[in-house]
Amino acid sequence: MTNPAPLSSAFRQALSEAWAGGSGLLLPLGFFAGTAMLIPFSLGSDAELLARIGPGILWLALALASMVTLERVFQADLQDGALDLWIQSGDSISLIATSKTFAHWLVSGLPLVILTPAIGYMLGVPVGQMLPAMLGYAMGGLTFFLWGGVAAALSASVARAGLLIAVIALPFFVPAIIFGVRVAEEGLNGVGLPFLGASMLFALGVAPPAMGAALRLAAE
Amino acid sequence: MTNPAPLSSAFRQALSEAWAGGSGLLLPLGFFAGTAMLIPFSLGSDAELLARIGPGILWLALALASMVTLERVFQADLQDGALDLWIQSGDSISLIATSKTFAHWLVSGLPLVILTPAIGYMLGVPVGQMLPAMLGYAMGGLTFFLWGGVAAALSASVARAGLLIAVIALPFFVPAIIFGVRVAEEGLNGVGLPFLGASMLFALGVAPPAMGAALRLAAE
Amino acid sequence: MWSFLANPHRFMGFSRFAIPICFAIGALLVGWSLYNGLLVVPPDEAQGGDLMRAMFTHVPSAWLCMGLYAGLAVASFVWFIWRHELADVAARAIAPIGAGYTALCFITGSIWGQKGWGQGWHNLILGDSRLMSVLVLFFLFLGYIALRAAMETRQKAAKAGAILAMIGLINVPIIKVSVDLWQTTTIHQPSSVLKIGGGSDVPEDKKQGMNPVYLQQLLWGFAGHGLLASALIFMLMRAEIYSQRSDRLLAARLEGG
Amino acid sequence: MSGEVLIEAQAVGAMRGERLLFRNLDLEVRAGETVLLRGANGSGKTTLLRQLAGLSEVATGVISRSAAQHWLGHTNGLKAHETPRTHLRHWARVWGSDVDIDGVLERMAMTRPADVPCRMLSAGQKRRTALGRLLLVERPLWLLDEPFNALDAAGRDLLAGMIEAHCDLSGAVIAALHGDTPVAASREVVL
Amino acid sequence: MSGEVLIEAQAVGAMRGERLLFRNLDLEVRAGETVLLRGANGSGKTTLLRQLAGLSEVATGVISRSAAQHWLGHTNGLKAHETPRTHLRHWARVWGSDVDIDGVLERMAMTRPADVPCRMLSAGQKRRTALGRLLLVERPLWLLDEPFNALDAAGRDLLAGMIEAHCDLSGAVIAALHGDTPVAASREVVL
Ligand code: HEM
Ligand SMILES: Nc1ncnc2c1ncn2[C@@H]1O[C@H](COP(=O)(O)OP(=O)(O)OP(=O)(O)O)[C@@H](O)[C@H]1O
Ligand SMILES: Nc1ncnc2c1ncn2[C@@H]1O[C@H](COP(=O)(O)OP(=O)(O)OP(=O)(O)O)[C@@H](O)[C@H]1O
Ligand SMILES: [Mg+2]
Ligand SMILES: [Mg+2]
Repeated sequence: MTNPAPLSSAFRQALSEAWAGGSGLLLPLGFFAGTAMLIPFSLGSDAELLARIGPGILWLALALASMVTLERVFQADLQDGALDLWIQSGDSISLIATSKTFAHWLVSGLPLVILTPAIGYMLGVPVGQMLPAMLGYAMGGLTFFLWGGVAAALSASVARAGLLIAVIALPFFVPAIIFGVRVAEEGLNGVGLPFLGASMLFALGVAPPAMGAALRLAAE
Repeated sequence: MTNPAPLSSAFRQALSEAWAGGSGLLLPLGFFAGTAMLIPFSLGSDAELLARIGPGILWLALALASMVTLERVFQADLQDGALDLWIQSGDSISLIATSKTFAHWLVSGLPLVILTPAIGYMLGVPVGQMLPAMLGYAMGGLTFFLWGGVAAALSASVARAGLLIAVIALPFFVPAIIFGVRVAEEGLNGVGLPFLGASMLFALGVAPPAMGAALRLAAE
Repeated sequence: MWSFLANPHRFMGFSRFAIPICFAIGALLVGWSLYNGLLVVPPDEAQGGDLMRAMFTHVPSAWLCMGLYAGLAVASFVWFIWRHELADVAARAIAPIGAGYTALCFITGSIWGQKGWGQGWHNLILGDSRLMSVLVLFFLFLGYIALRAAMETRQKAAKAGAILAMIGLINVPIIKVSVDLWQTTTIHQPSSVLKIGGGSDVPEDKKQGMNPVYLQQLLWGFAGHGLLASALIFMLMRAEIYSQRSDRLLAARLEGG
Repeated sequence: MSGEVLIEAQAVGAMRGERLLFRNLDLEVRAGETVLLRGANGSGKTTLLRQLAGLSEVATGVISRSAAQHWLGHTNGLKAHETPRTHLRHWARVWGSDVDIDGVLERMAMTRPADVPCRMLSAGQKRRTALGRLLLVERPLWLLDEPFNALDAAGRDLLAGMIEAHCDLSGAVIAALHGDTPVAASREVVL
Repeated sequence: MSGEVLIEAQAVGAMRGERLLFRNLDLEVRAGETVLLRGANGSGKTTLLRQLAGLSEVATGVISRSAAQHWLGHTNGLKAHETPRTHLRHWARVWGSDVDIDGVLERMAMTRPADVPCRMLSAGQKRRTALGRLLLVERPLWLLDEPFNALDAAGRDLLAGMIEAHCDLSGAVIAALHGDTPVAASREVVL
């Protein structure tokens, strides 16, 4: 599919959709901030402990955000008939789905990266770890959203798919989480980064066709 | 509203709805177990550490489950027109909404209580803390679902409500989490339990009318 | 053979005889290996004394659950490409059995661990790479079953399940790599049956092959469990085919009336 | 024939956004009447019906309801996982009716797909299921928004019959409609 | 007049669940034709249309498409947050058309609510917006599922005119319809 117009406008539509889903960026920001706020409450305020595990917990929050966001994306397309139009328009549905996923990652996943310095400071994470952590959240988040997109597409025709998506996607999240945590710990020149990049590229390669096939199935 | 038939059948409908979302209890069980599985990956495998904070993290999983589940409950009612029928039928919409929320808590929240012994054992939580923890998860979970219900009702008319719900509900979750964690730590005869009970009762008192009002608003 | 079995009628004919045979031989072999494993062979104190006898269920089930997931993916692939209905029936049947053996591997391993790793071993489970990868495998099975259960029609369940199983299989190696990287130190046995695996950090003494007395029973047990599993799978497949037929009959009657 | 008043609207008006849809609208419906709401797309029929049903508030004026109502909007109110049978049984329970569900299904010619999840039903079958709710309990006033949509010829006759029968039994119907209709209107209100 | 073949279905059949909807259905549509699909509720019109559009697979038989298609189903394909203008602009961009959006909105008589979010539009206005897509790019074959639903009198005439004009320009239309229709059908297929 050479023509980029469909991709760009699918991207734009998804972006405005994510925006219309509330007050734009504020929502994800608030969500991650809220989760970070909950951490001390649920774990007690042992500073050294927080600094150690806070980032790890944010990984769980990120994984969660990816699933909460994507649940409705494809289901809505199916219910309001937009999916039919996409399939009918003859463009590669995989690419369309990917660019939508990408848009939702931008709105709902990336904010964590923006927040990382603040949250990290709050949790007392060493400054040296901030940059790697941000990079990790960025790449790991994209991976989450891709796999979460596959899970969401697979269960697009299921009535209330929230938990189903989670159960399907969780095993796929494991590598990203492990490598991501490592990147945050051992910095940019450890083995974590290349591995994280590899698993992200892998997701970029495998998830789109899977999403495409799943969506065609859902439209049946 | 004296006649219990509407409540019971709203309850039953919601129950079958939650059930139809997938293979019944298998999903929530799998979800909580899966989140527990991710914990060591994101926090490292320091046994003593896991034993200490594992239960705290499950609170996050519980909060998440309540949000993921409730996002679509009322939104679906609005879109497919069932909400109109409920309002029209003249029964107290607050009570209807409450019994729906209760049903979804039964299916998606309570399983954590069932799983607590197994997960706790894996994480090496002292056996003495199991019973208090279970009680905490049960009461705290109900509180989560009630506040989550309010948030879901408020955002029923918003397109993509997942994160919005999180932002609205998280502040209300905090007290439940604080006291819940304390209950798990200091057992049944600490101060945690009465406080947790109090916040649950507060939710039971305030959430229903709030849900009712929000839903009438959404139907406009 | 598979091309031969691809036809449901032939499969029904074949399985009618295969099931009892597989069952009988499998039960015999498992019983034999258990009898030897539990009563005859001397306990290996280094391996946790009598508890190590769990090995004779543990190792075969461990191998099986991996093999079964591969089988699930292959069946899905066959259905996805050639639309052999029977392949889907097989995939549907393999999933629960595979999940069961994954659980069995975990349970027996835990029993074994009781002594092998001393008290508080359960703390170690979440710290051991091999164990966690088994756990992840279990969730792959779980997701597959849940997804199929949620789909309304057989066709959709088959297609969705196939997609999930295939991408799941290509993810298994990555998951394994990640989990191994996550915990390079495993208190778990290296793959000592065949002298490969275990990683370079495994001390030499652990690397030498397993005592043939055990190895023999292990292999018997493995063969036996393999046969048992296939018998169970065939039974589930038969049940599925029957239910499909009855559905068609019912539908036909509805068309009439 | 002029039965007692079932619903009465006085000087009702509706705003949408900044826009005034209608105002000073008086409507009085008595038992036995069939009132049709006419008007171009977007003229406010649905809005008025929702106000009469008490689903949305009036901008001006008052509405006094003196009889129970059945509501059927553009949406059918079906849940994706419900089958027609479970749907009707559910609302029969809610409304405390002990009517024979199978009878209703048969009357709506829905016995065949009675156990197919609504998600898979055809548009007309969904509509028929929703219309079946009208037969669960006896309520004097029916508020119907384009009830003939998606119905085939048989379905239209069926519904027309239901409406006439209902009005003969001193019920009343207020329906928003486009185009020509198989029901004899005792009055038409044009928005 | 018999233009070239735009779509051809041979021995097509459809299964739903375990039940057979139709089989051995042959259909050949040439440029200039207006084919109406008739049949009771649940007889399989939507299913056939979706098969012709390539949205769902055929159980048996083959379909050979030799022309671009416009699809309009029971659902309008509008997003809750889109306005008619943004919706049409979006699809114009996707389909690489540089048609004047305002012109299309005017033709569909949607200039007034052109900037109201679709969630708030009336049923007929939603339908009109969806029909506006047909005017964005020129595609020989139109597949329409009950296109006249929710349209008022003016809207019906408008759509009928669009269909006739399209067929005169050697296009073709396959539409599923109930009841009597304002379009002259060159052929009717009963399911
Ligand atoms: C929950 C606990 C356990 C799990 C999930 C588990 C998992 C596994 C897996 C997946 C294999 C197959 C490895 C391969 O084929 O290379 C295996 C083999 C084996 N396990 Fe475990 N294991 C557990 C506990 C234990 C314990 C406690 C011991 C002994 C102290 C043990 C001893 C062995 C041995 C000797 C093998 C055969 C090694 C080989 O493959 O040659 N396992 N286990
Ligand atoms: N927020 C808003 N801003 C501007 N106009 C609005 C807004 N909300 C609704 N409207 C207008 O209010 C009207 C709603 O009318 P309504 O749905 O009652 O029409 P209707 O008579 O039912 O039409 P149809 O015959 O198509 O069903 C529409 O014209 C819509 O554009
Ligand atoms: N899983 C299923 N099991 C049984 N029947 C099914 C299943 N899925 C769909 N159906 C039936 O298939 C048919 C679908 O028909 P379709 O939607 O094409 O009807 P239609 O001709 O468009 O009807 P309408 O005029 O109401 O739109 C319906 O009768 C429906 O009950
Ligand atoms: Mg209307
Ligand atoms: Mg149809």
